[in-house]
Amino acid sequence: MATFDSVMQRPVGPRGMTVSTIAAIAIVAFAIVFPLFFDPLSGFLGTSIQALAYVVMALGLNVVVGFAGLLDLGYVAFFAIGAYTTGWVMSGFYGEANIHVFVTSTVEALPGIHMNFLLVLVIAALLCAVAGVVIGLPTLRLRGDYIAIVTLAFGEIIRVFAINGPEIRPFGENYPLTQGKQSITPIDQIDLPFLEPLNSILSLRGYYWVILGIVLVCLFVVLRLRDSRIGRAWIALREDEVAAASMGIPLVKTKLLAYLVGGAMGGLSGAFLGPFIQVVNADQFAFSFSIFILAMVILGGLGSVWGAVIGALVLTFVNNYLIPDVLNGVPGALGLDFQFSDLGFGVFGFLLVIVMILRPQGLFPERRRAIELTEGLDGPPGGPPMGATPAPTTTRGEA
Amino acid sequence: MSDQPSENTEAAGGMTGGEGAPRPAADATTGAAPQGAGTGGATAVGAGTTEVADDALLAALGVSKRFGGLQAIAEVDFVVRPNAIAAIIGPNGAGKTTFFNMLTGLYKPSSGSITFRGQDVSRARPDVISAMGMSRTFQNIRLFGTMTAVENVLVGAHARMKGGVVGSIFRTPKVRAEEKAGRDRARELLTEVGIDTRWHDHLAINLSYGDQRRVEIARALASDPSLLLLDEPAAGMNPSESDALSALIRRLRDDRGLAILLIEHDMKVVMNISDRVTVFDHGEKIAEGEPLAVRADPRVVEAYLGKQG
Amino acid sequence: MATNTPAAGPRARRFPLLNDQGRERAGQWALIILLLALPVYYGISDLTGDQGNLSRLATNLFEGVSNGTILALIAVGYTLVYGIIELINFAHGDVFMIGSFVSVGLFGTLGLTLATGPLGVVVGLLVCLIVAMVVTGSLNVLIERVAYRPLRDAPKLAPLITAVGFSFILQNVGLLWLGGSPKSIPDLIRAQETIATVLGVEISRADIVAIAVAVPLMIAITLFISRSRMGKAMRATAQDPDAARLMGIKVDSTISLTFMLGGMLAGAAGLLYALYQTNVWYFQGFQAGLLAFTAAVMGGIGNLRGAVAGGLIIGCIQQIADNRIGTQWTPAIVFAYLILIMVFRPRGLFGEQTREAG
Amino acid sequence: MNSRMRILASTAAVATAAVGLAACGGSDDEGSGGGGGGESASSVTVLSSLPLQGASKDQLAAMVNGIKLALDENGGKAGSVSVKYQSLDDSTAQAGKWDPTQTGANARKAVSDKSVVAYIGEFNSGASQISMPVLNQAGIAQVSPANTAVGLTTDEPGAESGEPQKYAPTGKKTYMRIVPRDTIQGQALLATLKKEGCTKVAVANDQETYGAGLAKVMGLKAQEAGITITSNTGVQPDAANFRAYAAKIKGEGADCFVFSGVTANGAAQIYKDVDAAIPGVKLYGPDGVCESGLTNPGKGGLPKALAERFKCTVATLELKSYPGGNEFLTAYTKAYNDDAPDPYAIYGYEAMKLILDTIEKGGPEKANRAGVLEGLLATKDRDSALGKYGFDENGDTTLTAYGLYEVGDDGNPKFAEQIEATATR
Repeated sequence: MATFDSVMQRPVGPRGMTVSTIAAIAIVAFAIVFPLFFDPLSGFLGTSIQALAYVVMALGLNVVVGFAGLLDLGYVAFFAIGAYTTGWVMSGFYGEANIHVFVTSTVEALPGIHMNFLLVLVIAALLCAVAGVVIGLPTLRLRGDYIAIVTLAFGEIIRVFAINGPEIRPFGENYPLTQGKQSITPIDQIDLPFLEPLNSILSLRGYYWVILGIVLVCLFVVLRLRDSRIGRAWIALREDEVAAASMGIPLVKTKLLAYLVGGAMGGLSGAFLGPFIQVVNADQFAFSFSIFILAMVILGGLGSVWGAVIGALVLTFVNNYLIPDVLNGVPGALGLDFQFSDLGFGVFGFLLVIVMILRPQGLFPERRRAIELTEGLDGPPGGPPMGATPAPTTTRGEA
Repeated sequence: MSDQPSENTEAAGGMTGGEGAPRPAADATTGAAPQGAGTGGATAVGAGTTEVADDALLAALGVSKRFGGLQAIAEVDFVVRPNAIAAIIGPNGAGKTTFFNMLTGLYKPSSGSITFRGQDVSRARPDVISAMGMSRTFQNIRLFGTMTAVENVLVGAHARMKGGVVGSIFRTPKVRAEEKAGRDRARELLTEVGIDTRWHDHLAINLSYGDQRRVEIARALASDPSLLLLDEPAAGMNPSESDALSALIRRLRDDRGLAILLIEHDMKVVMNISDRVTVFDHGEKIAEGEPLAVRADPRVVEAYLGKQG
Repeated sequence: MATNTPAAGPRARRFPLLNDQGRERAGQWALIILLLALPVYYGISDLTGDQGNLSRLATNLFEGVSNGTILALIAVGYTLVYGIIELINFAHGDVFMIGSFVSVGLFGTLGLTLATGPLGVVVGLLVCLIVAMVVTGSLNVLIERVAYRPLRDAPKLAPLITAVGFSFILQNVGLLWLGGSPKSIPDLIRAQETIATVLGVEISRADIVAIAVAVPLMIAITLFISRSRMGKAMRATAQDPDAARLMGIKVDSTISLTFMLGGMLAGAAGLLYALYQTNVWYFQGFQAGLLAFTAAVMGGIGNLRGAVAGGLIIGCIQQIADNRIGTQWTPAIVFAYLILIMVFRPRGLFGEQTREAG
Repeated sequence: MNSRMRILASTAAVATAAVGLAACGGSDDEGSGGGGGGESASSVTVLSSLPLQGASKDQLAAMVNGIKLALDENGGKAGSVSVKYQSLDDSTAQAGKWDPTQTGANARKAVSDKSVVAYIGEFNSGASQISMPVLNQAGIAQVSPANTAVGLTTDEPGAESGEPQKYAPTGKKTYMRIVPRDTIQGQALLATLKKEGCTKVAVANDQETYGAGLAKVMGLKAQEAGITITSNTGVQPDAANFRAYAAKIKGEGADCFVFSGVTANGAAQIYKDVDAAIPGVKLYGPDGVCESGLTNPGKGGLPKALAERFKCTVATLELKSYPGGNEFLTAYTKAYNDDAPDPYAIYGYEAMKLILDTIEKGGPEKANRAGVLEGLLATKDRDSALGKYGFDENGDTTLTAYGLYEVGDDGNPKFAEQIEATATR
């Protein structure tokens, strides 16, 4: 993947382009036909769908943390808002209302607000983009570690609101904000014209292709943005806020843009997970979820798009498959009185520590860092790079 | 030297009353004594008052900065004219860099005002000031480490480019053309400041110290400034490198018609290229004038040169 | 760093008519007004409402103070560490949790039960206190060695991320240790028994114990830092690590010492929490940690007095919110305070400009 | 740059082709898998999905033991059909309780495994809300050994709008429960409160489907029962303490307190704080807290002094008092060397026993999803370890007897007396 990434990036000869094109097509084509190899309800397919949904979140968080260098510990807020969007407008939660927008006849008959999934995606993305900006605003003048705390606090506030939602009824007695720790369920099935035959609770393939489509769109957006003027501004901001501002980069606008893009992707993923998990419940939006996604981004390599993708895939399978199904019995077999799944937390914490200390650039470093590493070996002559002067990355200032 | 290059008219002319305004272009036209200009642009030596010159590119009037109880800058008046090379010198901790940071918007002055191209920029954001045409380098090189030299320069051109989110995602022909033009120009600028083509696509932090300083200059130039602020550009350079730097600075002024303001400890560079030298000590301006005059000023000798030995 | 890193200038634009000092004072007063808003509001509503006196508010505030002393002990740990290496030690709250767990484990080992006599309880708890402090102090030092020291020259986010990582590791330890839900523990000090009523305020034994342990500890740490040689080394390192090194101060050991002190206070807080709440939970560290961090920021992070004052204030806000608005909203209210302070006065009540901001 | 446009174009082409391909392939599969149809087998599987981690794990371990005991007694067979049993976990260690994603995955696993004919679960009503529609569409019989939330089967007061139809998208019933619903438990609790002389009762709930639902039912029926409920408060289960809440209900003059929720949600602390604020207050709870995790101080539960004033209701009676119960107790003691099984062990046992008996009765021809479902729904007047019961048209058990439990000397719940309660609408 790393080579794929760098090929995408660097000017290469025509032959290189062909190779990369073929590789890309092969990967995408494989991803598309992948579910046909499994039972339509197989647990592995279910895990894959979750993994892809997390890929979208990791891509979004990577924009905020990896590109723009704004450590967001409250990313779960976007999952919450995206998922609640589906709870509001894709279920019978507001049973008093009868609004149906572009839905099939079966859903048409149900009470509540029911909108077409594509529309819901757009609404969720917009809501989360706005939320991203709102969460971003107070952090604009803060330094990195303070940003982390403020975003965390925001995430927790959103959770508190989700839990206490039944108390909040701004639009009348029958319209509580959330169902709190009770579930809003069931959420409408995803309802897309060309997937209609698959769009049953008894097959996961429809879900798979929908989330794959979302992944591809997000991937495309992120790659394009990274290599644009906007992406350079984000990275400049991450490297040195003071220098970036002095070079004419408007900090407020650029930071908010990162929050906006990152938030919208979180919202897309949340809006997908609502119908997939079939339930929206305040207990789903705990702080540990933010760390779970952050661990994916960091494992893959902060700022590395392909790293985020692989980090999300790997960690989801570790969490949903490796730990409960493969390693779970290991402590028991060794005569220890616990199950491996009891270590879920610790494994992620340990990953964060180990990756940061031993391989801070992650498993699949950002292309720029990869160059840095290779050049470090046979770097250009002409004096030591920077000498004793600390690298600019360490002198992130407050501006 | 007195030829006005065409770039200058674009960059600075409009704001300073046009070609008609007298320019202190020649080496000797700026000095300690009120003179020549005829527009009231008199500048007094020392901490006296300065009337803001109509033709000044940059003018600071009574600028002070306090950090808590510490008076970092006290009531400084300061003027840079178009197409001039001005230098600020002073012992360590004299407040030179703080002053730079105020000019470029990183600090807001506690009191006083700063005018750039006729507009009050005392409270403007750094990016706004940069977009207006004031660009800078940093004392402790602040290149973007994980970017190549070309990309660093492209960041400098941020405000001159327009590609937005939608355009960037769909890579419209317009955005593509802009990106291509930007890259070409970045390479030109790098070549102009003396970076060999083969280093253009290397990460900035892997370049030699002198090259890094030059990339910083190229990055600053990318925003098409009318005023270039250089913070100790010669620091860490050997004599031949600093000679080349002096030549570069002079060339930028002559060919591009830039005004240049530099902080520098290397007296050779300062004396060599400056039209005008201002001396800071303990946050105050203690002297100002032609290099030779300043050098001879007893207060300066006492405060600065004396200490330097 | 000191001279070249520009301060948060743009904040200045908010009050264009004021000079620096005016803005400074305006910010401080705005924060004080913000903090007084809750008690004053409920005070007035008590006086004019059915209550007719302030004893309910006084009870809230007193319990807030006693509860706040525990938060203050944790907050001091945050502030010391931030002061010296400018890191939000995210794992600190979980070190505190481990302190609770160690104490509770010792109850069993020492045979402390409800049947134990008063002398036995006092001696036993003293042993618990000392052991918990030693364990958490060493744990904190260990964490610094393993997770922060290797990253001292890395970008700032790196140690913060390892701190989050360690927080999770410790939480997992707690999860394996005592399970996933709050565990009730023997109420050794009969925490909620009222021993005196002053001006309508019922003073419980838990309040007395919390104050009796926390206050001497805080006085001790203040004296240590202001008077002792090592304390001076800590302050010097906090001011300027490079200069301190040049002056012959062993910066690494000074940092270790700081972590140890912070950890020990967290351990003491852990025992107090267990006695006060009579339950322990692996997640308590995360919750209390965030509150304590808010307290440290409120007081001005890096400032010892500020952390103590912040702890007491947050304790009061928490009590008032619990009693008047509803426990379920308390976290949101505290975090809203945190965000407001961060936005309008990141330096807190007593904060000096930190190294970076200067 | 051009290369990327090409990638895109080709991607789109491949995507379209593959989707078309898949659409065909997919619908083929559906035909054979979906309905779970008519074919029968000599070997079938029964799954259980229960929260095996967290505060109630002892309770759930006992339940799984009960399930296994029933299967072992039958020698792993139901008549000539061999039955496999697999225990799934719907909880995660991090949450310490059931997890929606895990629950959904368990239900899908049941659907995708063609040999699965019955599903024992869930333990939590909130979890069943997720698995019910999935299993319903696959026509798999679901027997819950513990759900009590009203809305899962009926639209009686206490149910939310759209319940219970929304859990059965096919319109056919596939869900049954062998515990009486909260309408009955709520009235059993109210009857207890009345009998014990409570006048003003404060109710706290843990805000979850089960706890909030039961509290709601109690509120609706209180007046009828002659009880004044001073307040019904949803509390924050993860609060460090509940002293503010306790002070509040003290102000209301409550003399009895009911926590409607499960142990994992801060039950012990709330009882302790209420007791401290109102000395001598009587404490009650439903089956969600009627387990040793709450009552045994050694497991982090209530201190002994408090436990003495605590009583809870469970839909089981003194096991020794009737034949099926006695047999179960003997067998359980023999198998697990535990003569005081958690009250829930018997529900696991009976759920499995019921399924096995039904399969046996239907014979190999009916050892499929449709056959087992049909047989289970037809259960009438069954003599069981729980007593004699059947399912009504909603899938609810006809049992209405509740047992009142107090805390025994060993710290475990101990049967005290039987409460008669009937569901009045």
